Amino acid sequence: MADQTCSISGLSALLSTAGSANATGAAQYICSQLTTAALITADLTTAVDATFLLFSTYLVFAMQLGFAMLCAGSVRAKNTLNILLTNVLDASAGALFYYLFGFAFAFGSPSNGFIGHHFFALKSVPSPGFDYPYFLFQWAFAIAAAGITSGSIAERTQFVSYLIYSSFLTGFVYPIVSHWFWSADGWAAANRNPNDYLLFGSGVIDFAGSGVVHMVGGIAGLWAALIEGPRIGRFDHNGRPVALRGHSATLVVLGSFMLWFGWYGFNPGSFVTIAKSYGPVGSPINGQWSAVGRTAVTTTIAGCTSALTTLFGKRLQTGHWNVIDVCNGLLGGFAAITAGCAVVEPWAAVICGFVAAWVLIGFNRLAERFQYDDPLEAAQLHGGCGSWGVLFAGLFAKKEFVEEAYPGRPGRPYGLFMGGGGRLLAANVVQMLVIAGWVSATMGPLFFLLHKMGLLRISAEDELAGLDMTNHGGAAYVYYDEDSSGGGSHGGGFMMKGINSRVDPGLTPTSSIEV
Amino acid sequence: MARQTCSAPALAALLTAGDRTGNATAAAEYICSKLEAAALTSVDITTAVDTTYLLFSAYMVFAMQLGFAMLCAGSVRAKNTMNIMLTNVLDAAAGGLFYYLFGFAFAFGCPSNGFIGRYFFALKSIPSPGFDYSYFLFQWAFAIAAAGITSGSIAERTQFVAYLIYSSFLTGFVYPVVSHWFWSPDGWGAANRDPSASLLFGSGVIDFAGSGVVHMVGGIAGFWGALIEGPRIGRFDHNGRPFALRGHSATLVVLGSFMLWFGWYGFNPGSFITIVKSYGPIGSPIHGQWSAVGRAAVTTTLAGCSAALTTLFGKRLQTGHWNVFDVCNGLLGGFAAITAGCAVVDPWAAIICGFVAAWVLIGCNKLAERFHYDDPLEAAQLHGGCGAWGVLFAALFAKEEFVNEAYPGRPGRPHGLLMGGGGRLLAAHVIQILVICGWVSATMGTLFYGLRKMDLLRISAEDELAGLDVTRHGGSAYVYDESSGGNGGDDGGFIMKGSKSTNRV
Amino acid sequence: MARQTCSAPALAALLTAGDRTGNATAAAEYICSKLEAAALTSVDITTAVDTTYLLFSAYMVFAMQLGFAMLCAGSVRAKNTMNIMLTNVLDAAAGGLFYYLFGFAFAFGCPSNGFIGRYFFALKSIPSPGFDYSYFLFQWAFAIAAAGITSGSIAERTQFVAYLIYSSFLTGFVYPVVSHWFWSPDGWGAANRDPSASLLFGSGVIDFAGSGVVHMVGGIAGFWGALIEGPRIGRFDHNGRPFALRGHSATLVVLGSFMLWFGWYGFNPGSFITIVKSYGPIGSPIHGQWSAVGRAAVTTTLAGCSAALTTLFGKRLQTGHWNVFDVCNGLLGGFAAITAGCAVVDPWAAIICGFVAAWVLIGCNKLAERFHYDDPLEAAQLHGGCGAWGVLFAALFAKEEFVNEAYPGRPGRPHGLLMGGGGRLLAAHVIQILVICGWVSATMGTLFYGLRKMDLLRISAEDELAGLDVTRHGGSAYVYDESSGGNGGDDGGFIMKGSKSTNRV
Repeated sequence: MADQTCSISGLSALLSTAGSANATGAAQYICSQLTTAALITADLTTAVDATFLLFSTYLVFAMQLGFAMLCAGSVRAKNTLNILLTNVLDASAGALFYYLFGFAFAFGSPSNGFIGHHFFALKSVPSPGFDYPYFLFQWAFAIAAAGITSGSIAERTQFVSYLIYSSFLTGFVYPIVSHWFWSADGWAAANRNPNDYLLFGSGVIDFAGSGVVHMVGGIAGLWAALIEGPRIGRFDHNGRPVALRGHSATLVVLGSFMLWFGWYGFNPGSFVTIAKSYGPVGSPINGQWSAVGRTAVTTTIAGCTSALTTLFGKRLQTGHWNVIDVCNGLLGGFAAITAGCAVVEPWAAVICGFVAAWVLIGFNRLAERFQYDDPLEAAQLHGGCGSWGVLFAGLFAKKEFVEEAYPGRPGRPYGLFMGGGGRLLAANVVQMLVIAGWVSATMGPLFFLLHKMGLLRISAEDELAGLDMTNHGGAAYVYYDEDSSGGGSHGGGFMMKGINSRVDPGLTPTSSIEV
Repeated sequence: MARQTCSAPALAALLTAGDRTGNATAAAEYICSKLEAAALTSVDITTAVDTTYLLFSAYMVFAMQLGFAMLCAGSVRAKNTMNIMLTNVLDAAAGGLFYYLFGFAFAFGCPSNGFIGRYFFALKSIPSPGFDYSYFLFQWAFAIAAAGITSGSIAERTQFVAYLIYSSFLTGFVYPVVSHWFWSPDGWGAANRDPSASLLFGSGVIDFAGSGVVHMVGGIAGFWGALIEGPRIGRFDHNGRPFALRGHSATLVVLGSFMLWFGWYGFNPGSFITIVKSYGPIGSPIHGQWSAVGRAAVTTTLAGCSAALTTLFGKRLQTGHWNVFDVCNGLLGGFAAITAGCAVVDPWAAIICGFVAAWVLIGCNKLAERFHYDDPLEAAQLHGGCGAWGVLFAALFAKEEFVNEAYPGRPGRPHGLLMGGGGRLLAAHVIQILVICGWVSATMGTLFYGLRKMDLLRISAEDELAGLDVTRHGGSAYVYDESSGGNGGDDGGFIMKGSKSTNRV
Repeated sequence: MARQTCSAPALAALLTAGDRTGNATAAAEYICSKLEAAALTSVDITTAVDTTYLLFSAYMVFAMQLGFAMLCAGSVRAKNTMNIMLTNVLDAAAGGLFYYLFGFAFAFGCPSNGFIGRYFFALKSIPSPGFDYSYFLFQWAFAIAAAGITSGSIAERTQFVAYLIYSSFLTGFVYPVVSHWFWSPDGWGAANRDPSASLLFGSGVIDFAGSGVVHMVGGIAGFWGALIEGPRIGRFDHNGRPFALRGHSATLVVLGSFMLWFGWYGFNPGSFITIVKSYGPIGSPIHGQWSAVGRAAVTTTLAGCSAALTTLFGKRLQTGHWNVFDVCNGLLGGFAAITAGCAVVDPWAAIICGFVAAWVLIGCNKLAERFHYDDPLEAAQLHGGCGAWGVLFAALFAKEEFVNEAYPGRPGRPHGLLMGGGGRLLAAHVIQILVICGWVSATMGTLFYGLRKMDLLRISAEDELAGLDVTRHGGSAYVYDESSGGNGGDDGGFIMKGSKSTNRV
C-alpha cells in the first residue's frame, strides 16, 4: 500500500500562507491525499471482488466433483470407470479448449453480437474487466455444461465420441451461446453496451444460466440419447420400462450435496463482484452484498421446495420414499431457479421449486412414454427444468431487483406477473427457441455423423459386459482379491461376477494378470 | 465503487477566497464532503467483506450436512443406508422451508421478548440493518445441523413419517427458541444482550458457536428419541451383553468426518459473523477480529486433534486395536466440545478441552452400554455429552481479554473460573445446561412419546430385520452385482446375489 | 468500523482563523487526523481481507487431507482400507499437535539463523506482526500434506506404530526445517530473504508453493520408506515380473483426486498469503496481487489438465485402454509440478509443465518397475519425480515481470533460463533439489532404517496376507452384507459372505 501519512507541519505551513498564491499548494496537498485514499479504496474493492469471484469459482469447480459422483452412483457398477473418466476429462479437455478459444468466442470483446474474437489463449488478459479469475469462473461454467450431457449418454457411448463431442461443446457450442446472452456484445444480452439496442427493449435475463448452461447441456444430451437409443434392457419386449438402477445411492447423495454446495458459487457468484453499492453509499443493506445473499437464499428455497414436492409427489405415485428421486427433484429446483435467482423474491422461489418438481415428473413420464432413455434424467432435468426456469424469470422478475442487477436503463421491462409487461417474457421465450435451435443444429448433426461413422454406440456385447471391462482395463471395484484367499480372511468371493468371466483378455492385460 | 475525485484548482480557489470573503465555509464543506465520501465508501467495503466472509462460512457450514449424511450412511448397516441419507437430505430441505417460514422469526425476530422472537416471518422486512439474507442463510445452516444430529440417534428403526414430524418441529420451533434465548440480543440468557438489559448473573451465557444451543439440543432430542424407541434388534443379546452392529463402510465415516471438520471451520470461526472489526488502535495488523477469527480456527483444530489422539490411545488400551471409527468419533467430540468456547480460550486450553472430551465420550459410551441405551451414531453421547462438557469448559477457561473483545461494551464482566474470573459465568452456564435439558426434554420427549403412542415411531420387527431400504425406499442402496443375463431392474432384489443364497443355505 | 465524521463548521472555524492567528496548525491537524483515520481504516480493512483470503485458502488446503484419505483408500486393497484412512486422520491430528508445539517454531520462528527457527513454540507471542493465527493454520495444512504423501508410499505393509513415529518426526522436524530454509525470511535459500541478507547465487530459490518443500520432501521420505520395506507380497512374481495390485475403488480415487484439485486452489494461489497488494499504479484494476492470484489458479488448472490429457493418450498407446487411475495420477503429477512455478510463469508455460510432468511420471513408473520398487500410490514417483521436474521448470520458465512482482524489492534479480534470465536461478534450484534429497535421506532414511532394525517397520507376512484391517483395526472396512441370525460382531468375516456361495456355485 502506498504511503498515506499526512504531514501536519507541511500542511500547516501551506495553510498559514494561504492568503498568498500558496493556496494552490495547500489544495494540491489535500487533494493528493484524498486521491490516494480513493485509489487505495479502489484497490481494496478490486481485491475483495477478486476474492469473492475466486472462491465462488472454486465452489463451481466443486460441482464437477458432484457431477462425477452423481453420475457414478447413477450408472451400473460395470460402467463406473467409464463415467468417472468422462467427468475428469470434461474438466481437463475443457480447460485446454476453453483456454485456447472457448473464452475468446464467448467474451472476446469488442466483437459482433454473434461470436467473440479476442483473448485467444488468454492473449492480452488481464485487461480491464477481463482478469484471470473471470476466465476461471467462466471455465467452471463451461465444464458444467459438458458434464450435464455426459449423463444422458452414459453406459452406451464409445469413449472416442465422448472426447469429440465434449471438446466441440466446450470449445464452440456453449461459448457462442454464452456470448449471445452474457457478453456485453451479445445480441440478446440484458447487460448490453449502453448504446446498443436491447432485444425487445429488455434483453434476456438468464442470470446464472438456466438457459445458457442447463438447457444447452440438456438439449445436447437429448439429441445424443435419442440418436443412440435406449440401453439394452431399459424397455422390455412390450415396451414397458424397466428401471436400470444406479449402483450406489450413497454416491448419488454425495454428488447431490456437492452440487448443492457448488451451486452457492454458481448462482450468487454470477454477480462477479460484491463490493458495489446500490443505494446511498454507506448503507449496510442497499448493496450487491445483500443481493448476493438473497440469491443464495432463493437458490436454497427453490431446491428445498422442489425436493419436498418430489418426495410427496413420488410417494403418492410409487408408494415408497425414494432418495434418488428426491435428489433429482432437488437438482431440478436448482436448475430452474438459476435463471431468475438474482431478480426474484424468496417467496417466488417457492413457486419456482414447486413447479420444477412437477415439470421433472412430467417430462419423465413423457420420456417413458416415448421410450427415451436417459440414465441420469439429464435432458429432462436440465433441459426441462431449465426451460421452466427461463420462463419463470420472465414471469416473476421484480422491478427493483432487475434494475439493481442490470443497472443503467431505468424503466426496463420486468416480470409479467409483477406488472412489468410481456416484453421480458417474450425475450426469454426467444432465448429458449434460439438455444433449442442452435444446439439442435450443431450437436444434433454431430451426433448423427458420429452415429453414421459407427463411432457413437458401443457393441451390444460390450454393453452387456460393461464398458469398464472392455475399454478401461477392469472393474471399478475390487473388494476382494484372490491373493489372500489362502490367508486368514477366506470368505469373500468377488462382488462383480463379471471379472471372473472376463471378456477379452487381450484387451485387458493387467487385469488378466491379477485375477 | 464510484471513484471520488478531488479537484485541486477548485479547492485552491476556495482556500484562496477563504479568509478574504469569509468563504472558508465553502472550503471546509468541500474538504469534508470528500472525507465523508471516503468514510462511507469504507463502510461499504466493510459490509462487502463481512458479507463475503459470512456467506462462505455459511456455505461451509452447509457442507457439514454432506458430512453428516456420509457419516450417518457409513455408520448404519447397508440395508438402511437409503433411509438415513434421505432423512439427511430432508433435514436440509424441510429445514430450509420451515426455518424460512417461521424458524428464523422465532429465533431472531427483533425487537421481541426474552423468550421468543416474532418478526421476519417468511423473511418479511429483510434486509434490515443487522439482519441481512446472508445472516439468515448462516443461521439456517446451523438449524439443519441440529436436526442432523438427532437423526443419527434414531437411525435404523424409525418410521419415515415420524422423522418428518420431529425434524420439522425441531428445526421450526424447538431449536429456534433455544437460539433466541442465548444468541438473540433479546434473549434472556444472551451474553450480547442489548446494552440496556441486565445480563444473567451479570454475565450471560457465552456459548459462542453452540455447544449447548446446537449440539446439546440435537443430542438430547436424540437421547429421548432413542430411549423411547429402545435398542435395535440384536444390539443386546438375551443376557444383555452388547453386540457391535457395525456400520457398513468405514470409508464413508472418514469421508463424513473430514467433511465435518472442513465445515467446522465455517461453524466456529464463522460465528463471529463479521471479520472487519478493530479491537485495538486502528491500523494495527494484529488487534482485530481477523486475528480472533484465526485463533478460533486454531483452537478448533487443536481440540479436535487432541481428542482424536486421546481416543486413539485410550481405545487401544481398552480394545487392543486401532479403531478408525472411534478416532473419528473422538475427533468430532472434541469439535463439539470446543464449539462453546472456541473464541474465548487460548490454544493451550483447547488441548485440555479435547483431552477431556475424549474421556467424556468414552465414559458416556460405557454408561450407554450399561443401561442398554442404543444410539447407532453415538450422537447423544457425542453431541449431548461432549457438548455439555464444552459448555462447562468455556465457563472454566474463558480468558478475560478475549471475552471483552468478543462481547464488548461491558467492561469487568465475569470470565472463566480457572482464569480468575469468578464463578458467575460458570453459574450462568450451568443454568444453560439445565434449561436446555429441561426445554428439549419437555418438547421433544413429549413429541416422541406421543408418536410412540400413536404407533408412528418405530417400524415393525420384520421391517427392521429386512432393512428399511427394501421395505420403504424401493430397493437397496447398492447394486454392485447384477445378474448379467437376467433382469437388471429387479427392484426388490437385494444387492448381493449372494445374500439370497445365504438365505437358502 | 467506527465511522469518521467530518464537521464542516469546525473546520471552517479553523480555516478562517488560519492565517489571522497563526492557527493554521489546528486546521492542518484537523484535516490530517481525518486523513490518517481514513488511511488506518483502509489498513484494517486490508488486513481483514487478507485474513479472509488466507483462512479460506487454509480451509481448502485442509480439504486436501480429505482428498488424500479418499485417494489412498481407493488405491489400496479393501483389506487395508481402515489402516490407510486411520493414518490419514492421524496425520492431520498428530500433525496439528506437533506443528503447534514446535513445528511452526522450527519453520518460522523469527528472528533466527538460516538453518532453524526458534521462536513461537506452542504459539507463544502469537499474534505478532506478520505471524498471525491464520498464517499458522495455513502452514499447518501444508505440513500435514507432506506427511500425507509419504503415507501412500508405505501403505499396506507398515506397522501402525512406525507410522505414528515417522509422521510425528516428519511433521514436527524434517519438514519444518526444509520450509525454514526456503520460505522463512531467515532461511539461507529463501527468495524473499530479509533485504539485508544476500541471496543464494544472488537469486534464492523460487519454490513458490512447494514442489520441492512439500512434494519432494514427502516423496523422498516415501521413497526411502518403501525401499527399506521392500515391495508388497505378490507385487512381483518369482521371475520379477510386476503384478498390478489394483486399488479397490476407482470411485474413491476420483473423489480424492477431485478433492485434491479443489484444495490445490488453496495451495497454490493461497501461497500469496495476501491479496490486497498493488503492483502497478494504485487504483489500477489489473495490476495487483488479485490478478496474480487468479493467474496462479489458471496456471495450476492448465498444468493439471494438460498432464491428465497427456497421460490419457500416452497410456492408451501403451496399454490399449483408457485408464482412469492413470489419468488421476497424471493430473496430480501436473499439479505437483506446477506448484513451484505457479505464480511466476505464463499460462502457456503451464501447459508445457503439465505435458512434461506426465512423461516424467510415466518414466519414473517404468524405472520403479524395472528396479522392483513398489509404491502403492506412486507417491515417490509422483510427488518426488514430478516435484523435482517442477523445481527445474520454475527455474526455466520464470518470467521477469512476475518474479519481480512476487518477490519485490530486488530489481534485476535472475529469472528463468529460457526466458533470458540467466542460469543463476537454475543453479539455485539444482542446489535445492540436492539439498532436499540429502537432508530427507539423512533424516528419514536413517529413521526408517532404525525402525526396521528394531522390527517396528514391516508387518508379518501373515498379517499382510490377511490384511491390516482385520489384524490391527478390529475388522474390515466394509460390511455390505450381514448374516442376520449370526454374530453381528464377527470381526474376521469378510464383507460379503454371500459371495462365498457364489464361488461354490
